[in-house]
Amino acid sequence: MTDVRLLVQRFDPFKDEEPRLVEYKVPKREGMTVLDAILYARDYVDHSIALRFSCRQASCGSCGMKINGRPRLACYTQVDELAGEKVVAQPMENFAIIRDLVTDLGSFFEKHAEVVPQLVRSDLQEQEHPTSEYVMKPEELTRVLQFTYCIKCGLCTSSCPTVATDSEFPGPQALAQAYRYTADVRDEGGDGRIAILDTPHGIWRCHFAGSCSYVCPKGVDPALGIQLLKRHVMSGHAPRKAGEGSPTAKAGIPAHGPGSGSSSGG
Amino acid sequence: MRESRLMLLQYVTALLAVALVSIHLMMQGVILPYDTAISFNNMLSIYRNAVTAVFLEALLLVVLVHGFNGLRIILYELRQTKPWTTWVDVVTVAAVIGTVAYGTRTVILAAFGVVSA
Amino acid sequence: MAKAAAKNKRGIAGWLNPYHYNAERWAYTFQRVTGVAVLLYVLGHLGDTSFFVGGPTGTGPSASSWAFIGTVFENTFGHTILVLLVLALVFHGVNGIRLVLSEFGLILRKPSAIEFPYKPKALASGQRALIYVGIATAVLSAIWTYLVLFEGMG
Amino acid sequence: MVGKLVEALRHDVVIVGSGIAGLRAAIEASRVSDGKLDVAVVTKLQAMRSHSVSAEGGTAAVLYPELGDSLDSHAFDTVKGSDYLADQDAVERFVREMPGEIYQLEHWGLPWSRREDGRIAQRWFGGYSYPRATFAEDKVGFFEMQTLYDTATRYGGIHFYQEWFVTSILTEGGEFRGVTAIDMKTGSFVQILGKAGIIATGGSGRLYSFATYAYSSTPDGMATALRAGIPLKDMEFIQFHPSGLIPSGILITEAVRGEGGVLVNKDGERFMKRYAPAKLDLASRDVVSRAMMTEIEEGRGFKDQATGLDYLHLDLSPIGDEKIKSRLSQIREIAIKFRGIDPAEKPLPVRPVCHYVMGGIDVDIDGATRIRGLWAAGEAACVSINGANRLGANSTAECLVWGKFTGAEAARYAAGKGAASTVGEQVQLEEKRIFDGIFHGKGGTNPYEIRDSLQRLMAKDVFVYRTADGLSEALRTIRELKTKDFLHCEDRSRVYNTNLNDVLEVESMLIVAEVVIAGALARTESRGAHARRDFPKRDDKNWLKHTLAFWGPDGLRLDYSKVTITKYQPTERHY
Repeated sequence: MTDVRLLVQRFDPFKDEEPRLVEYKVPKREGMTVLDAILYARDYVDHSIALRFSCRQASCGSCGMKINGRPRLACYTQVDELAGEKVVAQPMENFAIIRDLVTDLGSFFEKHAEVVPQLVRSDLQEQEHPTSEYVMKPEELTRVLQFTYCIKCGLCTSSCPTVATDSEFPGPQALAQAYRYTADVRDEGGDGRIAILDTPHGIWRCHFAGSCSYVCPKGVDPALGIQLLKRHVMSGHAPRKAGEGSPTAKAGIPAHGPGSGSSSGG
Repeated sequence: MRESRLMLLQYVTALLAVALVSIHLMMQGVILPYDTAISFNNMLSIYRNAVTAVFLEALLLVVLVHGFNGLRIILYELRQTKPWTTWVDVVTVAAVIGTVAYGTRTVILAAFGVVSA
Repeated sequence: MAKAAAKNKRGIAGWLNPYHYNAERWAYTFQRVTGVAVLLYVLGHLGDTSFFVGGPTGTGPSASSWAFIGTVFENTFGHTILVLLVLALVFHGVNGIRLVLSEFGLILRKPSAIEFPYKPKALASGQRALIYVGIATAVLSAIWTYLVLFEGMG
Repeated sequence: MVGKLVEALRHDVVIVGSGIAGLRAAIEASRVSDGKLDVAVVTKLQAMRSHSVSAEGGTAAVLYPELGDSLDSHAFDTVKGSDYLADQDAVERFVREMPGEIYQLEHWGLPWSRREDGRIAQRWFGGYSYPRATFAEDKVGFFEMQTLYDTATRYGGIHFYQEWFVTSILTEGGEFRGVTAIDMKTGSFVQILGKAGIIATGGSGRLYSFATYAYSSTPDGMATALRAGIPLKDMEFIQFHPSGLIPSGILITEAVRGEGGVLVNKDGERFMKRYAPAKLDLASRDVVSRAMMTEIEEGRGFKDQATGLDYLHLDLSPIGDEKIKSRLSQIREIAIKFRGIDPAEKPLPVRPVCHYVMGGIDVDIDGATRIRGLWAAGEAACVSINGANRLGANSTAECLVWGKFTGAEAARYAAGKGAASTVGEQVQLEEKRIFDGIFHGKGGTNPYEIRDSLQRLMAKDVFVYRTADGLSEALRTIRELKTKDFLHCEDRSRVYNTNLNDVLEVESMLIVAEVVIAGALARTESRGAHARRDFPKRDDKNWLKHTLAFWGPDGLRLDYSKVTITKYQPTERHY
């Protein structure tokens, strides 16, 4: 068995002046991911390596880091797919380092919350005390579906050149989610989001460099969503106003709809 | 002002600039030989023709508005303090007015001024 | 300084260094750099054209003042600047048209069901092709400019 | 200095855990109080990272009674799936509540997959007599988490303590007072006082290394409750899902079989026809996993060279490439990315994998524990609707329903209480335990190796089939592991010290593993997921009862409580 040369960037704000790369030798096994390699080093070589991880299947978004120069999920990067004989793991850029590979995503989550990432409806009584579902055709769902795949890992935001300097810019993650909810046929909150985004540090600070889409591990394609949202922002009008969101199944279509419960759908 | 108004301005001036600058470049070496194009007599005839003089003035306006608005965007992204933003706004407006005024002076003097040797 | 390391923002390097990223990111960097370069040229050009009316203190068209500017800029140095200007300007213009159309959502593929391995529609081949068109147009224009200025064509 | 007690934080409701149950509880507590209550969600992860995101296939609910489904059918399927160990009053309440929860999530934005007419689609799942698994592609848990988290950000009264590791529950006179926690970013040890509390810390599946669970699914919450004097219930019932992907155990959802995928052995035989002629691959999970282990033990399995694991094939080709892409997109992605197999072309290597713990913190039908003012919900709790074997698509459902119940109950309770008081002595003892005992602890044993040993022995002796010999041996080994000097921390940094968390987790794992093994050894019958080679039959006469495990100064003590039966009398199960 060959060894993997794993270089991990270490930094403890109370001890270190500058980050440094520390090399660990890790015995390689078939199908080894970068997360596997780091955890081996953590468990059996140096217990003090700090990193975030949880689901190890690219669903939770914990283990975003810079691997061999590019933002990636550690659990979703095979050691074998990296060019070169070294694996270099560093914290994601554009976020403050808490320690070692752990970065501070506080402002990232705040920015997500600021773009009103919820369905906004005028029928509040129905929304909070549902009688049935809002009607949504499979093709209407498909139009927003890829943007719902966001796992909030932060890779897109760490790759964004605007985020590199503009601390007030919402970043690709939040903007793509603004589009995801605005484009949803059930939503009526687009005007509110447009008011938030049509500002000096809002959506127009995106210049379509596309790195966000390039690094996204889940195919969200934030750059696409952001450009599509720009048209609505430019016109100043959301696709739907209050009261125009799709109706409930009870009000909209006959109670016994066509087709069996399992034969069709998304 | 909504940022989208300024961006609309940026996009409109961008498309106009592409058209006007293309014509401007054509005039310097495609339609006329380069040496002829930059000769004093040819330049004088351009400034003294109403259509071409207005063209130059439009080019001036479009390119400078687009350029300084673009610079404003870059400077906005550079720092985000309130005084900086205010400073950038003031400087952008002043720069557009100042440079357009200076360029316009050239056009007006060339069109209507007395020729010297 | 520990504090600076903890901060970890890329800063202007994020604008200027697209290494490890996609073609569109390189285009972004060039767009920004060429934009600033062209603006600087335009400012200089306002100055040199004003010598047609005698410069800042001039009062009307002046053949001698214009001839003086000719001696300053109509040489290898000045013409090299012009070739580079055309290169920057044409790329900025063609790539700019791509950006304007994209930002209005006009030349983008529509969202649809996606499948692994994911190919972002924002980075579809059409976008890349337009970037290459921009580069090609810029290079051809610059070659033409070179031929005009250095080989006396046109 | 690490461990310095900085302050006491005060909230009305303190929720530990931020998965589906925790978030649903937070929203409900805020909602029923009109946002007046101050709700804290304390989680050792960042919000949105909980293992709930990994739930794949569906959430069960009766949405189309007009097409033939019924609450009674859902209840019966659940009770039958539980091998009659479920409390039937809880099951009835559960199925009544579910349709509303599906619509509620839909109204909050969840992108449920749709029928052509725009209504919510459902599909088949194991053990059901109607296709009532509501789904959003094969990322159901992820979308539920996303919707709940995004909705929670709307409520100003919900405060998230992210990456705060809860170490103990504070009580006074049998009443909840709050929790102690380590703020991982600063290393401070803090008491978070609350009038009411909810434990929603999820399952304990990382007792096994071949598990569908996230690495973070360690039994901290369960061990903490045990230490606070609350018993754990039915912990010997651990669900082994039929299809964990070789090599690491990533879940291949039951929806694969719901959509038409089939299990085959080395001879290419669809062996389930011999074990469950009616339901075939869609029999309940305990039945399918036992069948798979029998096939493997009788030599009709494959062997993976790299890991040495035996496996069988899960063939997705009957589903067809198009349907795999549209309805099982994540499975396709996982198969290609983690195994290099396009499931439309080649079968996937799978084997039974630790997937769920039916047991948990003992609670009543409202989710209330034996400590006044403290509730528990989700996989951490045992109500019990899952009995000896949970049906697929009922776990996310349970998290939603008891998240909602406990959130509302806790809010009502907190609204009628005065300010919480501090419990100084307990806090000091806990601080001593963690910082003097572990952070400054000394020892020569690598805690991660203790974890590995534990996981190895659980996989060997506490897997699908169990015997008295294996379990006794396991119990002896666990008790030996507990005496090793692993309670120490090599990492001395105060900032983001995951080493300290890990040691605390390993300690919790040993305690809860002992509960699992002791319960399994005592239960001399086979029921649901608990299959004894030496007692292959269900024994309703002696064992139709819940196991309760108490933890005290003298160690572990087992007791039993009765099962609530309403309409469904225990009979033999056939699928």
